[in-house]
Amino acid sequence: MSLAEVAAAIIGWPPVWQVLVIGFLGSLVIAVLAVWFERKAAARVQRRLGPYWASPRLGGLLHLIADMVRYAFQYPIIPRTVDLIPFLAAPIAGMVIALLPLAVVPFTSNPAYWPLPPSAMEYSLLIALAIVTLPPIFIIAAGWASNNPFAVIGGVREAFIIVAYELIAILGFLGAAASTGTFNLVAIVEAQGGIMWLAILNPLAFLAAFIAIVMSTSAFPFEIPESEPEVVAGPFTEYSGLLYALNMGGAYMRRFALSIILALTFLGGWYPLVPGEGLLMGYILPSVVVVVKAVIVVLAISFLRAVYGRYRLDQALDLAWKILLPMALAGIALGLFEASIGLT
Amino acid sequence: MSGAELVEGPRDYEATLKAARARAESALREAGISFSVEEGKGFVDLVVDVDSIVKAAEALKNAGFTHVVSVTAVDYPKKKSIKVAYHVTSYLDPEIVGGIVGLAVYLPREAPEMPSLSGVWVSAEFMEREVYEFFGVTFKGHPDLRPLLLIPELAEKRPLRKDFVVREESIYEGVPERVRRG
Amino acid sequence: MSGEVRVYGGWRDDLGLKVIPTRRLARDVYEVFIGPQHPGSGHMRIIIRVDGDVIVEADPDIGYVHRTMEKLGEIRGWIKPIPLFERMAIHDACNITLPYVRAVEKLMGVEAPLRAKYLRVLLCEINRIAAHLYGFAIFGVFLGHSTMYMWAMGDREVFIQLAEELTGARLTHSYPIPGGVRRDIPQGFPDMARRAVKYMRKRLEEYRKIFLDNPVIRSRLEDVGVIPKRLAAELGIVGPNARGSGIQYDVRIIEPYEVYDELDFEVPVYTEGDALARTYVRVEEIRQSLRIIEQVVEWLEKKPREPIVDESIYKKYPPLHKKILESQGRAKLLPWMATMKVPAGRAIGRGETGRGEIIYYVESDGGMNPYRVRIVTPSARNAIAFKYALPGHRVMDLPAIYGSLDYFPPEADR
Amino acid sequence: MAPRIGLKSLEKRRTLIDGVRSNLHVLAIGVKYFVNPRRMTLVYPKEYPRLSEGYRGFIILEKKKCISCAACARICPSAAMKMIRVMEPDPKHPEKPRMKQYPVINYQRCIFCGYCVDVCPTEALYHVNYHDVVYDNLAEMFWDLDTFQKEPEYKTALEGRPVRIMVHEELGLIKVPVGEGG
Amino acid sequence: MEEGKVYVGNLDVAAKRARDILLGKLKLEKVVDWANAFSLWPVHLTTSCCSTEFAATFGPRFDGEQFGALPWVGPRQTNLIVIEGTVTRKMACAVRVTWEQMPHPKYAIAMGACALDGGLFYNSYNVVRPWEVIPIDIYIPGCPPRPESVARAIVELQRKIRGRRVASSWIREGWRPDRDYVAPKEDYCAWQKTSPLLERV
Repeated sequence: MSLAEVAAAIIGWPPVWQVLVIGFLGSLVIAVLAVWFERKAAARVQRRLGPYWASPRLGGLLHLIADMVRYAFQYPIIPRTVDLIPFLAAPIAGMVIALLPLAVVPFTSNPAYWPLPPSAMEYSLLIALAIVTLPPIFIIAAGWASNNPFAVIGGVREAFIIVAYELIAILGFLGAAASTGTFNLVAIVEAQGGIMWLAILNPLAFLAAFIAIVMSTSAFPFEIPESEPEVVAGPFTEYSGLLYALNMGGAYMRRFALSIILALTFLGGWYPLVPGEGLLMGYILPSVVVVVKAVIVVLAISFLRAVYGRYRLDQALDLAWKILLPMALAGIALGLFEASIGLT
Repeated sequence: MSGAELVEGPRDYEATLKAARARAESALREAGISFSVEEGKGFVDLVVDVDSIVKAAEALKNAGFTHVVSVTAVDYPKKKSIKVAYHVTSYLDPEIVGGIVGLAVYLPREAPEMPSLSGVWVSAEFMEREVYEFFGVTFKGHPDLRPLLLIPELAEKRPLRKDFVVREESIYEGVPERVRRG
Repeated sequence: MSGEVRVYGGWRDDLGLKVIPTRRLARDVYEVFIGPQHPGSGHMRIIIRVDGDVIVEADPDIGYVHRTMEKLGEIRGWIKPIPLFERMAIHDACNITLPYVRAVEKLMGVEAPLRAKYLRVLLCEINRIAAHLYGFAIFGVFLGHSTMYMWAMGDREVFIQLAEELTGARLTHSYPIPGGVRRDIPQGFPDMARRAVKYMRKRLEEYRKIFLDNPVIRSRLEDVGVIPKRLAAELGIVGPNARGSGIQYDVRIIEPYEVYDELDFEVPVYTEGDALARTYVRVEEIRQSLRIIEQVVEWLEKKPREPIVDESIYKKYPPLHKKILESQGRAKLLPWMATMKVPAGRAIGRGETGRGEIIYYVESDGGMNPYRVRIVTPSARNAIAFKYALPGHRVMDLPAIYGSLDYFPPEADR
Repeated sequence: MAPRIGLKSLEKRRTLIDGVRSNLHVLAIGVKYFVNPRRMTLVYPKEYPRLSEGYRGFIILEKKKCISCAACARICPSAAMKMIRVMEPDPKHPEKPRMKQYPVINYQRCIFCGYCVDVCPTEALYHVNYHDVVYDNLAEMFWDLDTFQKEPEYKTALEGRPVRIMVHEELGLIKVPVGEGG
Repeated sequence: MEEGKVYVGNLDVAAKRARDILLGKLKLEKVVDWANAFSLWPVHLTTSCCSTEFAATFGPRFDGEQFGALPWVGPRQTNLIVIEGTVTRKMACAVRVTWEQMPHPKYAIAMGACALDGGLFYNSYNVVRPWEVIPIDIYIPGCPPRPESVARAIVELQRKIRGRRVASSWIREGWRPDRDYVAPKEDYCAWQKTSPLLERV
């Protein structure tokens, strides 16, 4: 085997492929698109133009590239008061771990292209959810390492929010498991089989999971850790240049990773496409369908910025514990009920 | 102090002021405080002695003057005095609502000092701090007497006193050579 | 941090101030300096001490925009301070300068002609709407609602456009002068104003849907920053903040100036005293100002044009000036105004600006300059409310309370 | 026909159904504007607003009309208008140059209040109706007498087309393109 | 080692090398200048009342975001200061500190007469000239300037950055070649160190 073949085999190995290509490169593009859409959609609702002059034909898309280049070349300031190692490591680790769930989710029903062996695939939903809960730790670490009052308050807020949404996210996704009676993401997608999306069958669990994603990636109306009027940029107040861009990108990547899980569990995964044989039909096209569905979810979340304000921290927790938690539980109950009458 | 039926339509301010003045004067008289009156357009100042000002303030407060709208200080270098007037009015009493009555004292220009009235009227707190930094009047018993608006070095110069001079440029001054040559 | 912290929370129980009871603490109190370069502070600094997530003490540190208006007012003659004082709140320019002009008019013994009075009221109400919309915009951004910011800023442009057509400047109109105003309405202005009024009425409905009835915003505002009526009266807070607490006070009713006593409008008063009530007062005031604009514009359209300056000034006009006034509707100034003298005396002029009552104490010794001008702006009087409204609330309530008080530092600092 | 106080109170706390409904309202209005943005943006500098004739923009001197009375400099609130003395030929006695004073303006300070234009007894000063001119050095903002007589270079007019801003009943402000020279 | 900064290993040397490769060999100067010109994020620093017109510039009618300018919260992530009017003695410290907290390349626009020569407050005892505090790129006359003027200033600044290669040469040289570094003549923050304002009872 030549070196090129080895390299191709490594890249082509589904976990690596999914994390590096779909995850990193894809989410980089998607982060740019999502930020652009967020700014343009907000501009439309707000009766204005939004980014424009860098590339009038592309609707100002290049402004986002300009922002990235500018960040990359700006002088990175690292204050002397920070705790250096966590300060530098947190954004990088946060971003990498945000993409890890993609190493375990299947993008196709063709076993040849599963990232995990079929036996482990049985628990793929659980494994993905377990990894999903990790990145916020690094946001807290970033805030704490910054040694700035605003960053610390932002980090503490993130900690509060985790407690609220983690349970709901897991319970919400478990609603899907309850409906289908399996933790196998492939089986969950197959059970939806085209038209019977779990989002329709089990709207309670879907809503709970959706709002939990909104909360976990601190999108509006739950953008509480980075709430500008009190805590400036929250945990990222002291970050400048490329490190800040990493932090910003990390949130979008997490949103993207979670949206893929949501697309698989509730939005019918790769359906209406039925994966066939071969790389193209068996792997690439199904993953494109999943990614498109996830992008729609990401854009929908971005749109919320245009119409909502921020909840107060305690109100967000209130909402989570008093309304969303019962809703997620009801979603599980509904799922069990549906499973018992054989609807799915 | 019943509030609901308070103000209906437009009011005659002259009548309000008259009522407020009568109320204030009778309150001071009842408290046994001597005062003199200085007229102004739209308000009236009752000048009392600095020793009796706390008693006078309490009398006015009990008579229904709820808050201070302005602690107005004026520097009179010729008379060698600084006048400090607490212009007070009421929000809650329908008869005198909005009528401005001043409770004034004259203080010596050198080391002016008077008791703070922010214990009587909470609303005077920030305004007294202002008078302190701009005129150097020390309010005894003020809970938190620090400069409010100015940085300390400027506050030491007492900028609103008349001997702090700010000059206007004349109409020929400050033209650069390039422009003056025409 | 050592030493005992003074807790402002409970010590004004007699005023009916309801707060979350706070412990007296020697440690564990976190001091946060909010401002002056801070997205939630504007041009001021609020030093808060936080116990967990609850503010135990707030100390507004103002003065970052203190531009020595009172001192400069003493050396600039009588007419130059009009643009000077305007800079305290440039988006509420006519309301801010009119009381000074009226105080000077009281001392001089001149009075503006009726048409000028209507014109003043017209610009005042346009400014009031613009000021409230600006307040909404800032409030929106404080609550993270960027659409409210953009909408309010955009709709404010409509009224700025009106003011620009009327006066020739977007914000700093310097419109009233002692004895009159500087410009008459241009051709086609009444129709333009009516269209703007109709437009704004429709927009207010949409504001209600996206902002005021937005469940997120509502939950941020309800029962937040409650200032009970008794406390409001003690603190002497003014304007919509006082009226949101049930204080029935508006200078336009207490001391009707210009032609306000001839117009039909309502002064909205809410009794709840929380941030939501203060917001609703502003919405209602926009509605009432729209009504006033309609009435004033109708009057101006119906009545024939007449000089917009006092008789005493008009009769000194040379023919050229009279011609300009007739053809362009522009009242010229006269050279002696720069150095005019005003009879000795003291006067208080006051008016209701967008943010509340403004008071000018003007003292003249008969010279070319005012002897003393004391200005008490609405924001200066509202500043003290921070100290009492903030303690006992969560840190995230700070922008909600700040925004609902509609505090504008340049105005407060003078 | 008189102003009056109107006592009001807020609607009560909402139920869950109200919450759902108002959430739907919010989303609906967001989508409504997302689909049909009704933009009011001025694509500057491709379009620039043609301001009304009475707009108080940059101030220009017509030297012929000036009678050197200095009223403009005296009334300038920010002391931006200065007088300079220049020697120039006297039309009556061509052999003898005379001393005359003219205003110059300091745009570092000018606040565009228009007092100078309004006070000028011979209408020797006028406003141009544009304002968007910026500088990258301070010194050239103090205009000398020659510059003061020329309207400043209006770069925007070279790059874009003028639009007139109108108030519209449905859309707030609309842009109407102005024809050439219109 | 410069005060206030910590470097890992010889990050400084590594950064310089990266700079040389990217800007020198790869000729990325144009890209950097272009990126800087279309990504001017003004920091939130409201010094005075011109902020109302600054806000209007970023409102829907004039929409500063069409130039890629996005008002942002913290100084660390931004590269433009717009001095919105008068800078008082108390505020000068905040202006300077904010400027120093921003990573270079960074730019400044002075807005309004007060920010140029004091405007109406030219003889006030509490007003400083912003160009004594930080170096200014573009001056806008007016009181307040119209939003178009602010937009014009942004356009001119973009041209200046791209035309004179301000950003790339700043990054390469480590300082700004076409402008002297303004060190304030006096310490505007001195009052804070001794201020009784910070002394609590």
